[in-house]
Amino acid sequence: MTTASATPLIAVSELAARYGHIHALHPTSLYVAPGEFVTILGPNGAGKTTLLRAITRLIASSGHITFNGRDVTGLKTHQLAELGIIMAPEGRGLFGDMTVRENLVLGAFKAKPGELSGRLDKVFTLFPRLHERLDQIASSMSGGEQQMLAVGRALMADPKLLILDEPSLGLAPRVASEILSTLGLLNKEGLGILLVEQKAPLALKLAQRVYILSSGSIQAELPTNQIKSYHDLARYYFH
Amino acid sequence: MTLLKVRNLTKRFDGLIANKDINLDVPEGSLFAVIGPNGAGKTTFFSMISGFLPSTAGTIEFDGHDITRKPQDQIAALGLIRTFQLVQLFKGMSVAENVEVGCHLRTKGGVASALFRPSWFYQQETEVRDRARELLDFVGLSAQSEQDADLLPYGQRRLLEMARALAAKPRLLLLDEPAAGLNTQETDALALVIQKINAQGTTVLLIEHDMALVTRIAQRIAVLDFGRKIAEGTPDEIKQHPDVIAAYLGVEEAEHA
Amino acid sequence: MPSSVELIQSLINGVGIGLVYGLVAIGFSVIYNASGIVNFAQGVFVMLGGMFAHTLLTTLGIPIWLSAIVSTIAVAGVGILVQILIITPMWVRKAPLFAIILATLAIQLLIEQIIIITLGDQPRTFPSFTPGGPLKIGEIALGYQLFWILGCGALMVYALTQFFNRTRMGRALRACSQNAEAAALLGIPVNRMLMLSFALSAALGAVAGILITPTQYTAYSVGGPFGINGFIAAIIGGFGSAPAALIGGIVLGVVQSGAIVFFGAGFKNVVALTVLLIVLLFFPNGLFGGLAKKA
Amino acid sequence: MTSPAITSTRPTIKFDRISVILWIGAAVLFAGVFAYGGYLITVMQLAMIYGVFCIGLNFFMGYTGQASFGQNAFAAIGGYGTAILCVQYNMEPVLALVTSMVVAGVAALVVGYPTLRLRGHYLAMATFALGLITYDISVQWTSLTQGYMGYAGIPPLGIGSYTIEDERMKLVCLTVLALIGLWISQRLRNSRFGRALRAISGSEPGAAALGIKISRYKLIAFVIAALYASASGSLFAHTVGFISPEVFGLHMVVVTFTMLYVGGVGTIAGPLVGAIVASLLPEIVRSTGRFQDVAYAAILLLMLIFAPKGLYAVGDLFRSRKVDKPETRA
Repeated sequence: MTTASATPLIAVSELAARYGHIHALHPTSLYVAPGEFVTILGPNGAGKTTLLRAITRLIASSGHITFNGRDVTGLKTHQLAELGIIMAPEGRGLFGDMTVRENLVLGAFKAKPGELSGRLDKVFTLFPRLHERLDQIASSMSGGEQQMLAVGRALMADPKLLILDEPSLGLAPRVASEILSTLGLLNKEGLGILLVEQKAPLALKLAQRVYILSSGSIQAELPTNQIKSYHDLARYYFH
Repeated sequence: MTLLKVRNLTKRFDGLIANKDINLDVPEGSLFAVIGPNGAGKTTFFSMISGFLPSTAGTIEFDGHDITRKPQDQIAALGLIRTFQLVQLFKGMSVAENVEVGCHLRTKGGVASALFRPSWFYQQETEVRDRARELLDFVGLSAQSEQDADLLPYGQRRLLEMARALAAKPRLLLLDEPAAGLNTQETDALALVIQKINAQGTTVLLIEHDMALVTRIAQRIAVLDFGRKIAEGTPDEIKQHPDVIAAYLGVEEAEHA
Repeated sequence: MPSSVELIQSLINGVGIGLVYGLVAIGFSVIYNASGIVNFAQGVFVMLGGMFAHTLLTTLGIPIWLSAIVSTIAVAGVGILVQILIITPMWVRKAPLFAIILATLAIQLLIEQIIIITLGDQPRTFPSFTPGGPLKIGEIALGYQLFWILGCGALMVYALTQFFNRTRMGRALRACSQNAEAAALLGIPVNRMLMLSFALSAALGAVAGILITPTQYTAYSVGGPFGINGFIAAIIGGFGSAPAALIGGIVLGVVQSGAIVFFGAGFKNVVALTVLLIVLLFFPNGLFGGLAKKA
Repeated sequence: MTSPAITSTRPTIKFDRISVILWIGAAVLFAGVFAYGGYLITVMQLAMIYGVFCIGLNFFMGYTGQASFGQNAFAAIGGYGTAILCVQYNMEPVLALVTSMVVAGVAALVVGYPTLRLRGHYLAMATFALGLITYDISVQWTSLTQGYMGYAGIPPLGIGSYTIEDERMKLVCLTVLALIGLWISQRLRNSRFGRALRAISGSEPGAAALGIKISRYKLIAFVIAALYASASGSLFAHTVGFISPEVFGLHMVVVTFTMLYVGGVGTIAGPLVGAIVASLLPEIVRSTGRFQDVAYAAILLLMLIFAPKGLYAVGDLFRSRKVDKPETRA
């Protein structure tokens, strides 16, 4: 592993998880350097979602996790969130019966009252559409708007590391690339991002480094500038 | 001869269109695959065919019978048997018993015969057990036949579910992402079993995202994306199809290619 | 046929007791929404509220308003204990549904027996919060306590609605009920929220018990009937919002009171349970559809 | 009938070490109770009666995987049917028992058809309501049930002029009946019918995909459970000679669920084992005097917390999986 000289933002070692008797994730190690944009690619059913759920401790998992050099292995999901590890989960995880405003405010659950308006303004700059829909019920919005809300809500928590699970799922290509380019913008401001995606080109444009996950373990780790054409990747999909 | 005939099948959930005007003809005896990326509507499509989800519009015809919106057990009785993406084994029953349940449609008897046990009861039980043994042999699980089904490793659960479905002697076997969560060896073992099933005359309709598996074993492939059928053809045609590559690798692929 | 005065009188009483059912129903919904558990022991919180308040009031001579507050807090504490000691351990061990239901029934049995041993098995009551009455409107008599029930009930529902919609904790609790995983990913401590939901629903039960005791009586055994009626009210209301549960309670209270007039006191539960079955079979999502959203 | 098929039929009872110890224990217990006599005989009589109830409950909950908190309603039909037919109409006890079972079965069919569409908590609650309604009716419909007073002077079981009066003989008779009940339930379990029920319990979608008519099978299982409940209600009436609404009240629900839980839901001998153990438990905690019920509830809660899947599941921890293959050991 080409460990960066600086302390990684997050480093996961030998993380493994199982559902009952099924090994959904074989021991896996990966890291994200501060300010880095890392993408995990892999076909359907490769264990990408399981990996993210194991990192955020939504499922019981073995292995070690350090965050900013600190051992956070024993912490629970909400404690990791307090440290700044924020995930927008698969399927967006919105509070569907609540308004856009309520969803956003809940994102800043740990914020001090004074910080709220500043964070809201920042989210509205990135996603002006959320500002227009402030009092709409979340579940009544279009898929793209819901995904914006999911990302916006995660940003309200002031993440140090933003984890996203297939934000493009079910979205029209134009909307998906709009959301992903916003992520690129955030990364340029120094936010560490770990993105799981199935559709390669969008994610490759943004990421500095790519892990390829298949059958529950990491098959390859590549800097994106070494991927010459998407046909290099296609073999992981079509063999 | 066409065994399964799907016409303009459509499904809407609260305004969201999951399937839109899908047409499909599965010839008798074929090994047919439906592929597509995550969220393309494959499982919705499957659930409508097998009666687990009512369709919004369109018709489904199986072996000359109209099965649109028919209850699951009636569809199964016609010989259309499905498996599940999340394996639905019968917890608390042994591996062999799971397969014995599969014989339900091909056997008879209720409370009275169970209680009074006429001689045909014993004969039928023997047949059921023999059939289960045979099928477990076929998928390679005979060594585990007395184990609790929930103790099986994942790959073997898939095989068991398949053996169980075969016990119902299906005309058409629907397999919902049979390779999901399997490792390479398990996938290979599974591919062999599917090919053997097909070679013995059972029509197989397979939903799968593992392109490698599908292109290897399927005779014909249909591709779904955003709930629509975007392509259909032989594996080689599908591999070259620009829309298919775009659907799997993303929209900009077309520019790069 | 009953006279119209008799009928109106009983319907008014029905509204009073219905409000109490409604409070219990809200208690059911709060826990169910936060955890998916139906706490069949909800009724004992009603019983404990009345018993504690009575003890503080008559044995220790503490004024009624202070007795009420102290008892409510104490019962909320009992609720938290139930959650920490029994519900969470079973939850963590993935106990089957029937085991959890059986456990909540056992909790009811246990608490009832502890009350018999410590406070005795005699029914008891305490006077209406304000002396005097009843207020006469023509031939119809309205006890002062009825106004307390109406006032406090309305106040509680208002306060709850404000809590759920306006406060950080209330919103977090709603968030947990809609998507506990997403809530945890935003830093909301889900288990502590579950504890809060037990405290809240126990407190609601206690308030209901304190309010209703002056109009009838309390004893170790009143928990069962209140729990069942509260659950029926929750089903009618559809486990959704606090106002819906309250309306469910009032519907039930009025129907029961009417049934007493027409069929006699003995059949009030038969009528209530028949209402429950009808609602379950014909409106599986509750009259206000709250359950549909959970599914 | 000793065809090869019979020898290859899967054994209904697994002869592993724990089962053997259990059966020996039961035999010793019975011998002891028999010799000691007195109050323990009554305890064991009741255990057998509850055992019959639990075998039926196990059929519905354990094999079919559906929760019913209202089987006491059918026990009440059995108990009151027997009492009314015997006391008011001088019917033969056995005939009264069978007639009541028919009534209970029809009632289950009528009630179960709409109710069994519900699932989980809602099925539990709806059935719970059925039990409570039956209780209230048995209290209120005094012209039929004599209200709280109940029925006394119900004759003991017997045929014609021969009646079983001796307490020891009653126990033997009840034990034989309970074992026959268990045997019948085993025959039903180990058949195409029983397999379909257990498949429904394991996975409803899986069962439906194989052509099993789920609602019909659930309804049949519900009726069978009601027949057992009714029989146990009648047996109670004949054995004790007296019934009142309290006998079939909420208490019966908690007690029978405890028994089934203790014995192990879905296991073969669980209902009977649980009925015996849970009947003896209050006798053991009786020494705690007025804390008896507290102790009972506390023990139950501790068991539920630490062995949420039943005490049988604790036994499973000590059981080697290979022992599940009796044929190779024989």
